[in-house]
Amino acid sequence: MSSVEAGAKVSESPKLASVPQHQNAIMPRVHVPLGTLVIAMSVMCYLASLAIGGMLLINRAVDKWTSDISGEITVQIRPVVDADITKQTDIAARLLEQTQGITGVTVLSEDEAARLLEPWLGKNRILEELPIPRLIAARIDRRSPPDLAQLSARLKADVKGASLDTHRQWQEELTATAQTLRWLGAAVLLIIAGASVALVVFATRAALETSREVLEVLYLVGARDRFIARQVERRFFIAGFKAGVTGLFGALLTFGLFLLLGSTGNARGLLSAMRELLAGPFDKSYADYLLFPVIPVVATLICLMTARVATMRILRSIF
Amino acid sequence: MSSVEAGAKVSESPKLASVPQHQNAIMPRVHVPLGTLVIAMSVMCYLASLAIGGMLLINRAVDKWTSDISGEITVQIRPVVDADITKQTDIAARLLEQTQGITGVTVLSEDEAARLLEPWLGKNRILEELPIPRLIAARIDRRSPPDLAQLSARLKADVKGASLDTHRQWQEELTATAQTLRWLGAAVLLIIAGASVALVVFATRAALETSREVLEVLYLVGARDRFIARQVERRFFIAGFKAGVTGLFGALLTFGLFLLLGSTGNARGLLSAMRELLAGPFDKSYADYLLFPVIPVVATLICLMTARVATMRILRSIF
Amino acid sequence: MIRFENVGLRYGNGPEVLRDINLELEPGSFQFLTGPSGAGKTSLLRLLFLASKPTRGLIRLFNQDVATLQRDELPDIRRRIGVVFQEFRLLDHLTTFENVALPLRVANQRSSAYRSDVMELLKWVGLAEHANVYPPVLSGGEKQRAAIARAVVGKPDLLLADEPTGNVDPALAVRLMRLFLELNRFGTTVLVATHDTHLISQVKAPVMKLDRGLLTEAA
Amino acid sequence: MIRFENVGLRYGNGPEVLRDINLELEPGSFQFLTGPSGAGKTSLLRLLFLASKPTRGLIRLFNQDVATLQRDELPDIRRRIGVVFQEFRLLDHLTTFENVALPLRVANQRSSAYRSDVMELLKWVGLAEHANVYPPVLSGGEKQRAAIARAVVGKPDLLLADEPTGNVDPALAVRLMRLFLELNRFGTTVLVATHDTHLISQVKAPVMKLDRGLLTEAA
Ligand SMILES: Nc1ncnc2c1ncn2[C@@H]1O[C@H](COP(=O)(O)OP(=O)(O)OP(=O)(O)O)[C@@H](O)[C@H]1O
Ligand SMILES: Nc1ncnc2c1ncn2[C@@H]1O[C@H](COP(=O)(O)OP(=O)(O)OP(=O)(O)O)[C@@H](O)[C@H]1O
Ligand SMILES: [Mg+2]
Ligand SMILES: [Mg+2]
Repeated sequence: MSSVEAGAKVSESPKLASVPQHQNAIMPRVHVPLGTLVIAMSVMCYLASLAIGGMLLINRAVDKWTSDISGEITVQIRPVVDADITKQTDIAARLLEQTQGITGVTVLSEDEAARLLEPWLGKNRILEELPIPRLIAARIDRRSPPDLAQLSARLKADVKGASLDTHRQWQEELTATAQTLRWLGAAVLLIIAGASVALVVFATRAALETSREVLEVLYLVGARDRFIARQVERRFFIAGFKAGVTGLFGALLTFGLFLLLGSTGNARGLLSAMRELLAGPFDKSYADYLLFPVIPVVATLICLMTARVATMRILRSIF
Repeated sequence: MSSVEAGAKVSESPKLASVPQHQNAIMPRVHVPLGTLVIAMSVMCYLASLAIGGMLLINRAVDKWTSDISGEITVQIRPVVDADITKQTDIAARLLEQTQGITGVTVLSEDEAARLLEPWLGKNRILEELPIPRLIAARIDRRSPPDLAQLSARLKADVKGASLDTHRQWQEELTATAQTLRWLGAAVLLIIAGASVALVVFATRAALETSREVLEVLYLVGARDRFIARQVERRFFIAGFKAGVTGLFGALLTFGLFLLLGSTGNARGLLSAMRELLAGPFDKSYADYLLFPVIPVVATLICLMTARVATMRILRSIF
Repeated sequence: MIRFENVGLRYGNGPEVLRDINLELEPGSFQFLTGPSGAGKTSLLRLLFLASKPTRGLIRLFNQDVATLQRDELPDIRRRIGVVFQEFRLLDHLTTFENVALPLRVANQRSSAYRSDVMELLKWVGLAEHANVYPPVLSGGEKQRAAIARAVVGKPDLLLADEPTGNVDPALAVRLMRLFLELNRFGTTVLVATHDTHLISQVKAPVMKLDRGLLTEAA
Repeated sequence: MIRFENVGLRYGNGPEVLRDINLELEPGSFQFLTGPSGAGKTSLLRLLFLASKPTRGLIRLFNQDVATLQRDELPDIRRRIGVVFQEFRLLDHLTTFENVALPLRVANQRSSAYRSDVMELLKWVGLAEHANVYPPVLSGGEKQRAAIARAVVGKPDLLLADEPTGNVDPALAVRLMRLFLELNRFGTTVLVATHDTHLISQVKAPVMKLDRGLLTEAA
């Protein structure tokens, strides 16, 4: 026979009059059911981690591309009918070497030039057999960069078929897109923080409502608001920390998954780009990665502070 | 003086012995605090909507690109020193016209050819002044496509500098990436569904634990499991529906936001691509959009069925 | 109706709360159960309303061995039993009316069918004016009366009342006892656990005395 | 100590539950309060432990007008008052020991400081063996004794007991009353609301009678 046996389940053999060792929490566990909150907050932290991860990726990508690009200018000499392209290339190289603020000049071979174009053109067969223009790459001394407008004018004047590519257009496009995405990321983070606060307020209210009888008794035996708030806070503190760690861990797993997916042969484009960025050298952006451990901290703080403020306000309004 | 007045707050003037009109729910509202669940499930539905939205976008993108591409082949005639490119182009065009399975042949002007290459090359100044190969676009009758290998061989033999581009490489890359992303989307949906079930199980357990005393009384006055489960289910049904609608609505708002962002001048690349796809004609993929209203339905069903099963199991295990 | 043979009950690993209980209640009998606090009165009643099972011995209820009852047979049996709990066990989120009508509602009866019966019963126990308020605003005695009304509303075959007059004045106690006697006259078997010697002295009915888990018939 | 002047109380828009109550309790006095169920005994006590405020009239408690008390002054006053609630109000998730020690814990006393005192008190009310169990497994009378122990553990200046013996046998009731008298001897003002005429007859103390909200001194 199975039957209602609530009493029997909690039963304990009447122990000898021993001195109790452990104190139960003043707020009952069942009345502050934070399981759902922990899951919901975990999802929030997960999303926050993804958003931060995404923003870091974007930053790295922009950094990589712009530093690759803006530290360098390219001069191209297109084949012109009445001029020897090799000679024109030499002239241009010499001109660059003499220019203030340019540190290294490399004339690229035809093969090298083709390879350099590849990322933008793909191995597009359409272009495979086109006459390739000659390229000269020149490093810029970033501390005293040359006057690029003047340089461009001089090149145009002195060298047939030459033009200066400062990659500025690419750079602008990239920066603009990155900026939009950064704003988006910030907005997402804000929304997540707001939703988290709402979640905690909800959970606090629910907890206080369900434990109303407990609260009444506590007040009647002389408890102060601060005492009660401390009991409630404690539970939310733990919940927030758990959620933060879970969410972050989940996000790291996801990044790991991307790495794995990115490394298999049939993943292309976006995925492998991501992989490259994720797995790339840590270099100077160490500090950025410190944002991740901040997530559990922030989650815990949000839980703690929101629960504290909400509890004090609700207590004052109910009792 | 503000004081503990719980009793006074619920007080009602003793009404005359009137016949009560409205029945209170058997499961107390405070003991089944679904606020947190609704928020958490809303987030789940939101994510599910985004995932589905993303998958639809990918499908549309792939559809668009592959139908653009695979319905067409391109023949390029690169400039060769000892042959007149215009004449070669004419020969190739005539050859194509005579081929079985090719429905339309268009010789592109130099400008047109350059514009066609633009999406892949960008307005890259490096290539602006290169001699552009001539292009011939030919539509394929998809019901009886020509033998492309044979066609390619004949073109190579008959026309100097000609080559056939079936875009197959692009297509493969695209399809592979899309497939990966689709798998990812399906995985995300699965994870979301799993998390939702977990959430509901948690919430059900919490609800039943907090209302344990109520359940005991119900059993002791002769309630059956099914009766109690029905009372619990009802609450989750409503919660699921609310969450589904909220999440979906939130997702639609987000898509709307993207549209808006995508339409401003300074958004580029990804964003404007998305915008184009979102705002594009609805055409045949009407059916896909029906996936969205399915979200609240699925959310409601998950809540309902999970709560039902969980309640029956928990009841059996507790009592 | 009810038969206990060598029934023993212990909670968990504790000592036996009930020991070697042998008793028999005839259908339609009226019986008091008394004994000091902690003697095991409530525990004995819990066995009868199937809230716990004996650790040893045999209990027959309505001519069925309770040990052989299946989980899904319990509701039907419980609907034949009315219980006044010592701590009332009213549901705070239901009105007095709804609390009293709960056994009928749970048995899927339509509220239009029982409304007037319930109101009449509420009048009898002096709660007519409190029909639409919630238990937290009832006085102790009013709660107790609501609990009693809920126990008798289904005209049960067996009525178990655990300290049903601990919170009402002597005059009201007698009035409530009359309700039990009335039910008893129409065939309900009644078992009342109480400390109230005054009350026992007013009703001519056999008294069982429990002391530290052992039963001694008639004081 | 306590003075009521023309105190009236109504809940919401209901009728007055207490009407024109005038009373004065000297420090160190021992007083019974009786009256039929629903007369307003608990309501009167609620005014005293600051759980409701009067709708009219003046209440002075510890020489302070309760109407002028600020929210943050309440805890200190409540710590001087011990209350035995009619429905016990034990916290189910704390052990008997913790429930009894709750007023001390809430006042931030260290458990090592009060441990032995609490255990001794538990012994006195016969709950020593139940110190580590939770209220749901206590019998009705045991719960009541735990509630009494919690009310007296802080040696309050004022003890309010609402039907403190409704669930215990007469012998135990007398023993518990002795506890109250003992406290009273050391200066605690005691007010006991009860229906138990037997109990009242055993203690020589003034009795106030409430009937439908009106107070009649001495029965
Ligand atoms: N669920 C339980 N688990 C463990 N012990 C229990 C449980 N229920 C009751 N007890 C213990 O069993 C003993 C008998 O309890 P019971 O409630 O039957 O006494 P009672 O005769 O009803 O007393 P009272 O008159 O005080 O209500 C008590 O000592 C009590 O602490
Ligand atoms: N919070 C409240 N809101 C509305 N009415 C209430 C509230 N508390 C008590 N009452 C009503 O006030 C009246 C007096 O209640 P009170 O609890 O003071 O009676 P009592 O004398 O303690 O009765 P008993 O002996 O039954 O415990 C009752 O009719 C009760 O229904
Ligand atoms: Mg009992
Ligand atoms: Mg009362």
